[in-house]
Amino acid sequence: MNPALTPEGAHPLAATVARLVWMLPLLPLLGFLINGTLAMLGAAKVGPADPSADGHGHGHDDAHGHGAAHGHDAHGHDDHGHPPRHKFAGIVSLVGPGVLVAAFALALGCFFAMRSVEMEHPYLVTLFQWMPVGDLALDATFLLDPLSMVMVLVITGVGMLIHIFSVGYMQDDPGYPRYFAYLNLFVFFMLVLVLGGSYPLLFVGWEGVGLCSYLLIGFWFSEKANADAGKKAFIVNRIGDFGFLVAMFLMFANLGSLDIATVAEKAVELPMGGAIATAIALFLFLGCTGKSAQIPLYVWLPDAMAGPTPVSALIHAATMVTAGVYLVARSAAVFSMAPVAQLTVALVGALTAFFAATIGLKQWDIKKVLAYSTVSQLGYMFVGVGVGAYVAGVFHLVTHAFFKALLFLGSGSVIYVMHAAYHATHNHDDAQDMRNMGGLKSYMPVTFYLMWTATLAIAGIPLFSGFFSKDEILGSVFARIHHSTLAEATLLGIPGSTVLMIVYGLGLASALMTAIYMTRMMLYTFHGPNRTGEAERPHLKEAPWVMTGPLVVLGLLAAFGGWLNVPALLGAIGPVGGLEHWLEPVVGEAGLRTTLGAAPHLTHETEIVLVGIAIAIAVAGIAFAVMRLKPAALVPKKDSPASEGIDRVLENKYFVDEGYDAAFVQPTIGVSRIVLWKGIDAGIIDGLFVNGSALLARAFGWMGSQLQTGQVGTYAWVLLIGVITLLGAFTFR
Amino acid sequence: MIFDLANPSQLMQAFGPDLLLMAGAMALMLWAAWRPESHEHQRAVGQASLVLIAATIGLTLWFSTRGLQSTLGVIAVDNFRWATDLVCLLGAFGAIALGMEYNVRERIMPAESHVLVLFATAGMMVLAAARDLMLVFLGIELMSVAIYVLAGLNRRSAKSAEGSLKYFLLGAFASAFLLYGIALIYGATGSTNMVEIGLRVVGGNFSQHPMMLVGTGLLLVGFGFKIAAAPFHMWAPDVYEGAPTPITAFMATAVKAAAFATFLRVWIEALGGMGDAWFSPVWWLAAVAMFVGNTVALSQRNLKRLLAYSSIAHSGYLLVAVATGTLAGSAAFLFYLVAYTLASFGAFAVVITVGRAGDTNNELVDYEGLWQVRPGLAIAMAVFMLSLMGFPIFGGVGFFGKWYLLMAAIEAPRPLTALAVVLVLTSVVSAGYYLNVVRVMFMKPRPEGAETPAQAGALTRGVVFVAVAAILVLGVIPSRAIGWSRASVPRAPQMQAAVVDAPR
Amino acid sequence: MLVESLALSAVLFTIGVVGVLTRRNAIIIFMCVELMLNAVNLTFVALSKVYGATGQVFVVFTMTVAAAEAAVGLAIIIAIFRHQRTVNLSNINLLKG
Amino acid sequence: MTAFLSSINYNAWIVPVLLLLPVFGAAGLWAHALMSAKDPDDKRWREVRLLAFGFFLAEAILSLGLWWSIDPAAAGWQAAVDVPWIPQWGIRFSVGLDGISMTLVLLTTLMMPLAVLGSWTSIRTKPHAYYTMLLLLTVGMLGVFASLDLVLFYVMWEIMLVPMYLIIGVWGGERRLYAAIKFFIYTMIGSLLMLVAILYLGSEASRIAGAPTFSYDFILNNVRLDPTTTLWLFGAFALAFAVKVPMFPFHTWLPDAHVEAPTAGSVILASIMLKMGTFGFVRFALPLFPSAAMNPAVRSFIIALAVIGIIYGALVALVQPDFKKLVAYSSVSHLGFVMLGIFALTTESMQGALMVNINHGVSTGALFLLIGMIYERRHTRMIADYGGIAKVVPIFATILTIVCLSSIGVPGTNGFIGEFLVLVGAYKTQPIATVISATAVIFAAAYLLWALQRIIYNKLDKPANEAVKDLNWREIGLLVPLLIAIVWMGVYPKPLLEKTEPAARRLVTYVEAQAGKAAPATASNTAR
Repeated sequence: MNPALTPEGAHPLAATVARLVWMLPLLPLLGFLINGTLAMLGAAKVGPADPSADGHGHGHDDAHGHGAAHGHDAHGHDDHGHPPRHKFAGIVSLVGPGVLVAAFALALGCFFAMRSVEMEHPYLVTLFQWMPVGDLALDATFLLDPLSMVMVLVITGVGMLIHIFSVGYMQDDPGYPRYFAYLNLFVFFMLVLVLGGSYPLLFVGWEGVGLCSYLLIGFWFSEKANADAGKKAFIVNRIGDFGFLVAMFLMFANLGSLDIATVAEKAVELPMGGAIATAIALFLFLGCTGKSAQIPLYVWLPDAMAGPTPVSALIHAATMVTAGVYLVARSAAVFSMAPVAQLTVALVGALTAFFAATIGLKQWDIKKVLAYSTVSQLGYMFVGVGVGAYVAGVFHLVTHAFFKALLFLGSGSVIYVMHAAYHATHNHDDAQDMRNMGGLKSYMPVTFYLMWTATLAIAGIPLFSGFFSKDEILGSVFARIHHSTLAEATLLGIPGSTVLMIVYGLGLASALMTAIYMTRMMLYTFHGPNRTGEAERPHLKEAPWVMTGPLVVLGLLAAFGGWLNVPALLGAIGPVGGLEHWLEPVVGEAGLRTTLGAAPHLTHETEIVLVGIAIAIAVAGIAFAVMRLKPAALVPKKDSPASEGIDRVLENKYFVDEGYDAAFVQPTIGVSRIVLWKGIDAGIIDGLFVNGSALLARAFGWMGSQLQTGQVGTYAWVLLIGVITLLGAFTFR
Repeated sequence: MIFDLANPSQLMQAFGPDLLLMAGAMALMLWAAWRPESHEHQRAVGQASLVLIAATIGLTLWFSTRGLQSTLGVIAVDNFRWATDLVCLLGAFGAIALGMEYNVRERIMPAESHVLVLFATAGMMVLAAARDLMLVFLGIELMSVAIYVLAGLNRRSAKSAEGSLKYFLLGAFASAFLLYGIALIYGATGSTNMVEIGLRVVGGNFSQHPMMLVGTGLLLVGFGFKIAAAPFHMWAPDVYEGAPTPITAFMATAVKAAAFATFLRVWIEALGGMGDAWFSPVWWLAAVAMFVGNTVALSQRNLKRLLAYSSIAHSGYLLVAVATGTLAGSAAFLFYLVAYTLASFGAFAVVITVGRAGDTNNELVDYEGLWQVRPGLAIAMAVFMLSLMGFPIFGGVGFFGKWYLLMAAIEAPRPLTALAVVLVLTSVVSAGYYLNVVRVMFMKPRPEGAETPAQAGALTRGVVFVAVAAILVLGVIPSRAIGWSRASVPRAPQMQAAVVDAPR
Repeated sequence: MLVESLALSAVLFTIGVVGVLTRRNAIIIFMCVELMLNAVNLTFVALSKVYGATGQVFVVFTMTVAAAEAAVGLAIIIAIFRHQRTVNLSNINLLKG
Repeated sequence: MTAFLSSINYNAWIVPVLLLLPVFGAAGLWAHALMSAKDPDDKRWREVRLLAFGFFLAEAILSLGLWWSIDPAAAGWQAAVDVPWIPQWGIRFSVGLDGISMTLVLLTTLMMPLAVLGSWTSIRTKPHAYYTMLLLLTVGMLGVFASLDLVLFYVMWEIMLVPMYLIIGVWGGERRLYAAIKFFIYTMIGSLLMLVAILYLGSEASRIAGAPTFSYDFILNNVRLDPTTTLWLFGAFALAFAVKVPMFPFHTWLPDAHVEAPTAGSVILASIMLKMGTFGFVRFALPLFPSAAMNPAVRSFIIALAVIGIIYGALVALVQPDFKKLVAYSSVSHLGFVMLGIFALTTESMQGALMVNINHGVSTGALFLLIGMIYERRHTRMIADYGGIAKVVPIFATILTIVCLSSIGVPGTNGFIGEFLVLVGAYKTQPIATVISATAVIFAAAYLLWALQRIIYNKLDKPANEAVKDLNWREIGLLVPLLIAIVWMGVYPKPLLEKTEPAARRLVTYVEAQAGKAAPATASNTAR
């Protein structure tokens, strides 16, 4: 860390509770350690001293029972009767959410401390020297500034709610402590990610959350599909991480440091729009496309729904997947020096938003709908941070965390209930397919209302949180079509302003589709007749309070989260631009650079028109869905015919997975096996050179021994040939 | 003391150890023939021979410590001679020691067998001493004629007879070349004395003299045959296989040592000035011997044959020392010779132990799983193999032998770096068969029903033990042996001044 | 005269070599070797005209050695004949490879 | 601690003692073998493994003091002992350590007892010989790291071969005979050429010194040869080391040797013996021949091989059906990183390379131990024979997962630190190679996670796996130190980095300066 920049002891926050910022990640880590230990204690049965003495004995039924995991979401089909709760369930229920509560309280403390002091510089807390190597003086430093504060609040706040929800959702799972251990670990890494004071430390969190995501997606690992999904998530993320790594190499080689503050400081000295800044930004963005599921690396996120639903809510909606957005905002200085990269970010974001939304239109699995919705919304956020409207992007990140967490948890309760119903009747139908739902509003009214709140928020109905953030993003794009570095740059020969117009158009189109598919989901799930089954219907009832409680809190946030950053246009309803001011020290300068020093300016009229269009689109989408879709006509999954044409393409997600498999995965494996291993390794190197040279030596030996005929005549001849050769060598030198 | 070799009585004195051995051998010959053939008699003569050899060794050692010198004459009185004598005498001692027990097993009755070893040794000592080509020829023939007979010692064995015949016919054939070579050199230089030849070679322009060139070439053929360097090696595998194993060991070590010693002396003392002429032929001879010996050994399944090819390869290694043409090379040669003799003798002693009556059980398959039944024997054999391979510590002194050779090669005035590379690469090939022996002994299971080799006699065990101990001890502390080899390079009187390359 | 003698001995030597190479009977081969030795003896004798008695001394040695070799050689040939009932070398190849 | 160590004059005797103790150990085992010949096999076997473990433990405990007693910043050799061995040839028993070799010595002494514990119950045939071989192996390995005389180094280098040959060949798997001989001859080709090069260097040094010498320091400081010769000598050294590393395309002995060796053999091969190759580059090939090593063509060539090794190893690992073979190929990939780090020649990359060295020793060692444990239970290494065993062996599964993550290089584990430092440092001088190498992070995840999934996840669908017992206390106990090391080095690598930093920095500066001096043309390449 640059000591001149942050005289640590002198920082105003050092005197406040914020000096305990290092405890923020440590609390969940502690939770992980406790829960992890309990998980091991619960599952493990230490083997005999001499394992080879008796390898195939019996008497392992209890171990088997302990480890028994489940085939599908929530509860396994094979366990008949009510399974006993885990023996450590009590303490785990206390520790798991408890550390999050504590962390959230601490985060709030930090937040208020931060509000109470004037801070010009981020607050840096160095724990220890990490990698002091050569020119690379990396420390384990936490960086607390308004941006990370926002993230910390979201993570601990939403995280806390989801932890509490999980107590109910996972209560009967045999892997209960393991689940909370992973979840705590995730929060730890997520906090490291947002608090990391250097890119490598950020990367630690970045990969750490990926790891937890891997573990949680594959939480019910006995099902191959789940394990596959986890692995896919990790590997796809690694592709992105490769980009992140290269970006760090570029930073270190060209800027001489990997500290976030120093990089930001040095980046602005790079030539505007130069190759280095662009390369760094693009490689960083490659990292983001992995973590935040953007084209082309979005494919893992829908599969990630294999994990328990609260996990989907926490990791694959509210926090981890938004890390990419955070990274772009965090690296605002770099991005602002590379308009081409910014355009790329915005365009990719817009395309993703559009593309995912189309797929979302035709999904039947309730979680898949939400997954594609998440991908789509993440695209929105990238549009925001891409065009340099960092506040808008982060704003959408926050509101999205609220409403999407709510949607996922709501769907979680639905699945929980559905599952409980199917479980009670030993039915093996799909508890997540909307075709098996319908009419649930009467059985779970709380969930029903809360989810509608979130749906309206995501659709962009005015005064709900999503409306504000989405509108701000679209407005920002529009504002930058003229008079910004972006408009002046060109991307692949297309003028920046044109690109921005395309982005804007795509944004509007996605907004429309968002409204449609969300309404569709709501209609099919909660409205119309119930299709669950006669026997199951009596078992449908609202989830317990420990699950609905967090939903209520999230519902409030989803509804009123927009007040965080009220646009000037609606100044009447609350304080204008709260988040904007809050984040100004972090991203303000970079944002201004994109807009050429002036605040983005739209005339009042234009703004009203834009807002009007947005509202119209949201309403139109909902109306279209309500009118066109007939929940009553739907039949349960097992009776549904296979879809055709464009429906089939959409339902199968454009066959992108299959395409990737055919284009990358299978060729890699095939080439590795046939060409590299069998061909080069076994064939050429081993066969030809290694064994070949051994064979050659043997062949010479064999020839020599064949010459050894046992006939004296031969020997004399050979001798004479030797004589002649020698004499020749002597006389004809 | 400086012997005046022109004075017959001093000449006799300078010949002391040789004369002792010859006289003793003749006496023993009479005694051996005196009694009817029996094992007891054979043993008694063997014991007497051992005593005689021990006495000769003592005398030689005594001579070697007296700092003797001589005037120019037919024989040399220098440490190189004593060192070679000692190697040959030790070889003879070992051969007789092994032979006494082997002969009982193979029912070889004639007590003369030991005496023939003594005669052969006498020839070797003549070779070691020879400073006149006439004595070289005489020594070689004295040695060879005895060996021809020894090779065919086992009258029950057709193989033994065949080996003997082959050795005899080809040996005589090669002797003729050697003799012709001597004649031509005599014709070119007018002398058969090495030192005189050497002086004339240095003085005159002989490197273009056709008679001299052909003579040198034929000399090389003759020596090449005796040391079994490819392509003059063809006899060796057959004879080694056919001959009684103790005699094979004797041939592989002592015969080779003596032939090499005189070869080296001729090359340094007489033909040192012909370096331009013989350098590349010797180079190639060394390379071919290493290559042929090591590759053909790969396809051998009989231990005796395998060791025969190994000895051909070792001739190649030793030829590297000859090719250096330096005194450092001679020191390296002696050192290597000791290392090689120990390992080779030990290996043959193991072959004798594992072998069974009728000279059978010598195939590689008979060694399978030896470790499980006779661990000590297997470990000893492994040490010999690794030593022959030139492996440090576990192969003991074998490594330092190679090391010395390589050092001499690299530091030669005409650097033999390429030959050194050939040496190490062919050593790699040699690992293919040496390690194969180790592998067979240690890693293969003992075949069902395979008989456990019987405990060998005390003498054989003694040979194995001494060889292992010497190899391992010298492999860790070789300094003393290095010192001896350096002090034992050939030193002709007139060369004292000409010595430019002090051996390291 | 010297040159002619040397040439003659060279020719004799070559004849001996050719004999060794072409014949299959052990005794004849041995005779050819003897011829080679004697050819060399001729060289020595011729050379001793130039260099003095050394060559002649050498010839005496050579002849002695040849005699010894003959004695041993014939014994060996008899030994092999006992086993193989032939002295034709084409049939004597137990040892090979 | 430092004061205590100096009060017992620790540095003066520790290295010879470490080298001699295993020899005494071997003698002790031999004595036991003779004395207990009449006892029942089972009793002998129990006694001998305890005895051997005692020696390894003593070795480990004795060596621990090195951590404090070696001052990494000091310029000269630490714990140096120098006595004549073969005076005529100027060969000396000259040993000493610096920060780099100290860490490797500790790695060796600490891994050995674990390796023994790992094969605690699996070796029952000829246990005396087995443990004797392990002890002798230790001498060679420690000797290689400590030698300061080229001949001593060579001797130590070679004597490792025979014990390893026997360990693989006698106690190994089905194709052990082929694997053992392949291992031996492969290694020997390289090392014998190095022998010639050592001799050549020694003879030059002796000429300059006027007395025979093979002293590393003397050669380093005085021998300057013409470019062509330097290139040849470098080639000879590099080949020996490249085989050991193993670099593509000299790697094919490794999969066979790893697969066929018994657990301890695989562990030692992976953890320690491969490090000798990279150590050789760091200690010998680079500083002795800086101009050759930094010759643009040579350097590019080696870096290209390293990069190929990284990617190739990873890709081939991807398709291995045998888990041990998979790990073997992953070693090729990891060691490629080390080579890249060394030849990129920046302080960061060099430090990273040394770090990867240690990391690989810990992680891959742990992997082989784990494979050995499960092999002992199920007698198969085929990935396809497992599946879903996390249910029945949760401890095993947890530890395997952590170790795999370390091997993948997930941040928070040691693997990340090393790879990251290598790449971030190497980018400065070798950007393209670095970017290509960085893709290995993807493949590493792919091959290890895929294998992990097929072993511990998925359905428990093979009846034979249902009765598999979990790890016992001994196995847990021996793995825990490794897990601690994995996390400790990942979270707080500073102590370790500090130990090697001065030496690494000196090396980089020295090689750059020398290479620049020798061949001005290369200056532009190495200057940053």
